[in-house]
Amino acid sequence: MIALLLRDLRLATRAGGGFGLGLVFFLIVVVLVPFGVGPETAILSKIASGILWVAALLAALLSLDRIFALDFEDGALTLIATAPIPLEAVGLAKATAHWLTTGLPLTIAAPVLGVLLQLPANGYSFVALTLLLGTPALSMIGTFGAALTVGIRRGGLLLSLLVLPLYIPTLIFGAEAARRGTAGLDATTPLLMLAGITAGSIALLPFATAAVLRINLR
Amino acid sequence: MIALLLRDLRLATRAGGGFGLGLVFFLIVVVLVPFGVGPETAILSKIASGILWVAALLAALLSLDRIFALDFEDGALTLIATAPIPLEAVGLAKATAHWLTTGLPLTIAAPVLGVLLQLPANGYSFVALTLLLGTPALSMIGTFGAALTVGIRRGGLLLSLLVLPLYIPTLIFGAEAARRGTAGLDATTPLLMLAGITAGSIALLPFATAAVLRINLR
Amino acid sequence: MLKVRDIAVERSGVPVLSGVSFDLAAGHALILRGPNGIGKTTLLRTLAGLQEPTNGTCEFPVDQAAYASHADGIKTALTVRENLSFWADVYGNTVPDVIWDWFDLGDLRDRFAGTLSAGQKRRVGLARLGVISRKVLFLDEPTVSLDGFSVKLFSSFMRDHHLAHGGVAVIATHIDLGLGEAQTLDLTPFAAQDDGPSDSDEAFL
Amino acid sequence: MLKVRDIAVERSGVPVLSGVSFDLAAGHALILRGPNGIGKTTLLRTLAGLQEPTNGTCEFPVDQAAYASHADGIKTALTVRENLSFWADVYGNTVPDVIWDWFDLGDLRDRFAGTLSAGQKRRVGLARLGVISRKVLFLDEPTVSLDGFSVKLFSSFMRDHHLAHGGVAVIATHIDLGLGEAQTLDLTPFAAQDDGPSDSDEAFL
Amino acid sequence: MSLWEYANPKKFMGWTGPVLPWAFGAAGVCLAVGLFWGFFLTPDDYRQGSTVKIIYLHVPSALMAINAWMMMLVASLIWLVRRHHVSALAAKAAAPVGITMTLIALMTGAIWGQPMWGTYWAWDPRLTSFLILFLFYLGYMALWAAIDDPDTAADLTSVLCIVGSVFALLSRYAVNFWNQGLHQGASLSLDKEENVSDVFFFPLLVCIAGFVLLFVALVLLRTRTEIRARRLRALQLREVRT
Ligand code: HEM
Ligand SMILES: Nc1ncnc2c1ncn2[C@@H]1O[C@H](COP(=O)(O)OP(=O)(O)OP(=O)(O)O)[C@@H](O)[C@H]1O
Ligand SMILES: Nc1ncnc2c1ncn2[C@@H]1O[C@H](COP(=O)(O)OP(=O)(O)OP(=O)(O)O)[C@@H](O)[C@H]1O
Ligand SMILES: [Mg+2]
Ligand SMILES: [Mg+2]
Repeated sequence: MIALLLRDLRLATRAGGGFGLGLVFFLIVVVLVPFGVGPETAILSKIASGILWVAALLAALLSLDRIFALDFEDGALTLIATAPIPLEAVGLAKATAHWLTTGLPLTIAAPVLGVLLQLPANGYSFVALTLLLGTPALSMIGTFGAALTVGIRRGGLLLSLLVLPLYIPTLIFGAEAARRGTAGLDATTPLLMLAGITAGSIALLPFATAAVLRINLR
Repeated sequence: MIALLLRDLRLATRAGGGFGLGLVFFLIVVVLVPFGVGPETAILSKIASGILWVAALLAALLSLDRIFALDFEDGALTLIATAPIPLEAVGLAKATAHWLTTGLPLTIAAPVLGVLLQLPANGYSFVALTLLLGTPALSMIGTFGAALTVGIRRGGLLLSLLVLPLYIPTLIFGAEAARRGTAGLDATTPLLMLAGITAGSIALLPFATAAVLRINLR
Repeated sequence: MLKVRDIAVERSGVPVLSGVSFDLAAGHALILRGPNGIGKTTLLRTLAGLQEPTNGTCEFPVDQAAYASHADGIKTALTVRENLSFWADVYGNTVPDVIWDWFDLGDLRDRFAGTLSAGQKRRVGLARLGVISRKVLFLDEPTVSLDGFSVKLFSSFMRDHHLAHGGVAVIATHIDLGLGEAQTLDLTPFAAQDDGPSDSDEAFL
Repeated sequence: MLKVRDIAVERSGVPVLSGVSFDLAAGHALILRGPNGIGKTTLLRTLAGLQEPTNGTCEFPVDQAAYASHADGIKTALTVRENLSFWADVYGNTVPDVIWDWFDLGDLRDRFAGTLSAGQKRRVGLARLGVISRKVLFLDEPTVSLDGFSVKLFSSFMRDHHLAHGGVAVIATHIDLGLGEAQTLDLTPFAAQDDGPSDSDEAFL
Repeated sequence: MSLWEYANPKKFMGWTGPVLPWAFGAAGVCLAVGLFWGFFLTPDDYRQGSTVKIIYLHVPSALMAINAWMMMLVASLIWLVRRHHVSALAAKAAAPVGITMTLIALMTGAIWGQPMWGTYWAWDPRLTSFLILFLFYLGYMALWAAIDDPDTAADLTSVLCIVGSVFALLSRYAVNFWNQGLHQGASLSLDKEENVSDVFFFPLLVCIAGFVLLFVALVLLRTRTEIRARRLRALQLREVRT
């Protein structure tokens, strides 16, 4: 499992590997929104934390199809499936690699990009905290979705369609906690829920992922 | 060229072909934003037209990597390049197919989804008009970007990175026209600029696309 | 070491082969032959455990088995060495130094796999078999794109390093591998009956 | 019909072959041979116009040429017939009915190409050559994955329908195609000198 | 003979054939009676005027939208555990019916919302969770459509349905937490205190019965169609091989 994780990280950092591109996409969405919405500070600062969450979610989403599709296309996934690693561990390793290359960088970048969106001063820590708690769930759910669509060539958009409703609870609690925190309100409940979703996903979804992979490789 | 266009349209409507998925992604971005930003009508209706434009742009963007990558991977692109169709026509055919399967459906769907974002009543026609004028440019620019990144395996995110800055003028004029129209102001100038960008892209970018394809297939 | 009894396989719900049986003692290889589309790939996938047989049984030490498909599963962005060490890690081995000689990869060791020619890539794919050192191998057209010299490299690897150490192998191929002593099984007579619907379609007929 | 003079080719800036010359009269085929990685694919890509030669010239009626690569370019989501008609349209032809017999594709006509076996897919890839009916063919390992019978189908297509009508072909392959009368060119002696830097690197030396 | 026997495709075709017209007939009668009663024989509401009558479409379709998903969940579980083909096909057949119900509920709600709340749409929790349900249906159907092999599709969609149900529940809770709504609370309950007045209540019950019957009839019909399609596929595959 460690071997797989290390390989995926190494591949991600190689040319064309996609490391940092999620981050760049995040940046670009955040940059685009003011162009679309207009530059008024009052509006921007109200929607800042929400837009950051939505952008992070989209960036995570876009890198999902790399999780399995590349290995599927060049036949590596079949070989990995017949190798002595349980498929559950494969799912977990893939999700971890995805989080390390996407979720973590996003979390670190979000407060910085908050400046562009006029995020109020006490929002920074909350945005970072909620993303730190929430992005692992995004990676794990996304890995499940990627496993679901792995047989389908360029299932990228189908993948988005399947995964987005699954992302909604995470988004709601994450964004709500960030918003409440930014506004100086109590954010304990949504934070707890967010942590709960992450823990639950990591505990259960590897099994669903493995089941679905097994079916798809049949 | 017609043969290629028809084939692409047929492929798009086949299982896993991705027709309608751009649309679905558009729908989902529009749905997500309120979850992130919060449900208040006052804020939503202010940002509605801008968010619709950003969402349409992202949906168009996401389907770009299908334009050439599939044909590249299974070798069809090399064969097409050595076939008796000028590569300029290939670029144009691909862009047209992309617009018909993505831009046009988005334009039709945008007013409907405006309801979800509490778009003010007189905004509907402007959002639709600007998208109708602007999406062909998005498809053509995107085709150029797809041609640029065609050699790179899963260049999806790199593609986004390259294309997004190219999209910004279209977005600015499109969203500005839509916003002015919605607010009841005069929108002639941005509309003219938008039409100009579209016309210019269609006139010039097929040549750039062909040049870049030729280099990438080398 | 490998005992296959009356096995039947299907692909996407279409029965492909039925009634295939064979035994393979340690140190022996079986060459699968048959025209395109007869079901060699499907049979190998079934033996490798990627799909269930619709009938019959196969017995072999599962934790000693490995599969190599048409596609090599080589990561183009990794070097040849990195590709092989990954597989070594997964199977809990290390990359033996002799492997570079066995498959004539010495010069290519630090090249990115993406810059190899078709046959060089294939050699890397085969070197994986030497790295994981499993006893039961299922190989699908291992010598595609190889030149005559490389085919010989592969056969001597099979003979001297795999079979000689008590391994077994089931190999689908269209060419002559020069593994003189290997048994050959032509799958043509085992093509499934045309009217035998698959388990899951049966219910609808 | 095809005249190649002293051509030199490189791959990603590394010189691969140099000094290759040959002539091919109408109705003749040339078989390219040589070990893996010698540069057969690179040479064919150059002839097909996908990359520029670094030296030398080749002359042939460009509008009569076609290239078939390692990969088939078959769309898995289209049926066999749709795949072939697409290529017919592109080249301004129609799909001749005889094609189904030539490549034994009659039964597979309406199957989705994604559900074919490796060899069946390859046959579809080769049928494309019959559909586009070009006189100058550059073929890269056309018989990979084909069984003996299909190889024969291919050779008789080449002999009786392509070469017999005045076509020429340059074919890279590792196996014997049974095109008895074809010339053979072994590329081994043309391997480029190691110390010859490429045109564009030269400027920095 | 166990109950499962009825789920054999041939048996299923056998007994559903005769049942189907009755199911449609009963649905038709209930709907005709319920809607006529509701639309023409009940008084206008003192606050909402005649717009209140949308309730006869809105509430039954909303109920069925949720129940259809429940049915799909059960059918998916049965497929995964017992591998009964009819069960998988019934789940597949129910999805388009369910999504239509969802759409009817959303659209009638939207039409109702205009006079009541002055807007077609508000991010009310009830409305929002229906929108999410709609997305789940859409994804489920898209996955079915994207996969050629029917058994693989059945397996994958079943897993999606189960995982999706968990997340749908979570969303329901999340949405409630996120926004306090404008929407009516549950007004149909055994606890009489909360109920709408009887004049509206009884025709509503008849309409609900009509929608339930209509749902059953449509799902049976569509399952039969799916079984025939599968049969056709099986025959074609056999053809291909000969
Ligand atoms: C798009 C908008 C709407 C959606 C998606 C929607 C959804 C629902 C749902 C799911 C139910 C079933 C509740 C249950 O029994 O569990 C329901 C019931 C009901 N809705 Fe709506 N609704 C919408 C708009 C409206 C509007 C605008 C009104 C009028 C003010 C309204 C009034 C009612 C009433 C009176 C019930 C019956 C309450 C009950 O029996 O629980 N709805 N709606
Ligand atoms: N993905 C698929 N879906 C449906 N049918 C398939 C699929 N792949 C192969 N088949 C069919 O199953 C049968 C067996 O195919 P298989 O790939 O096992 O043949 P093979 O013996 O390996 O042939 P080859 O020598 O060409 O590789 C063929 O008739 C083929 O058309
Ligand atoms: N994409 C690439 N980038 C860099 N070098 C490459 C690339 N592809 C091939 N090469 C190198 O160029 C040389 C010639 O490769 P080429 O593919 O032409 O060989 P080939 O004769 O076709 O071999 P094979 O029989 O294995 O297909 C080889 O040394 C190979 O390693
Ligand atoms: Mg095969
Ligand atoms: Mg080659």
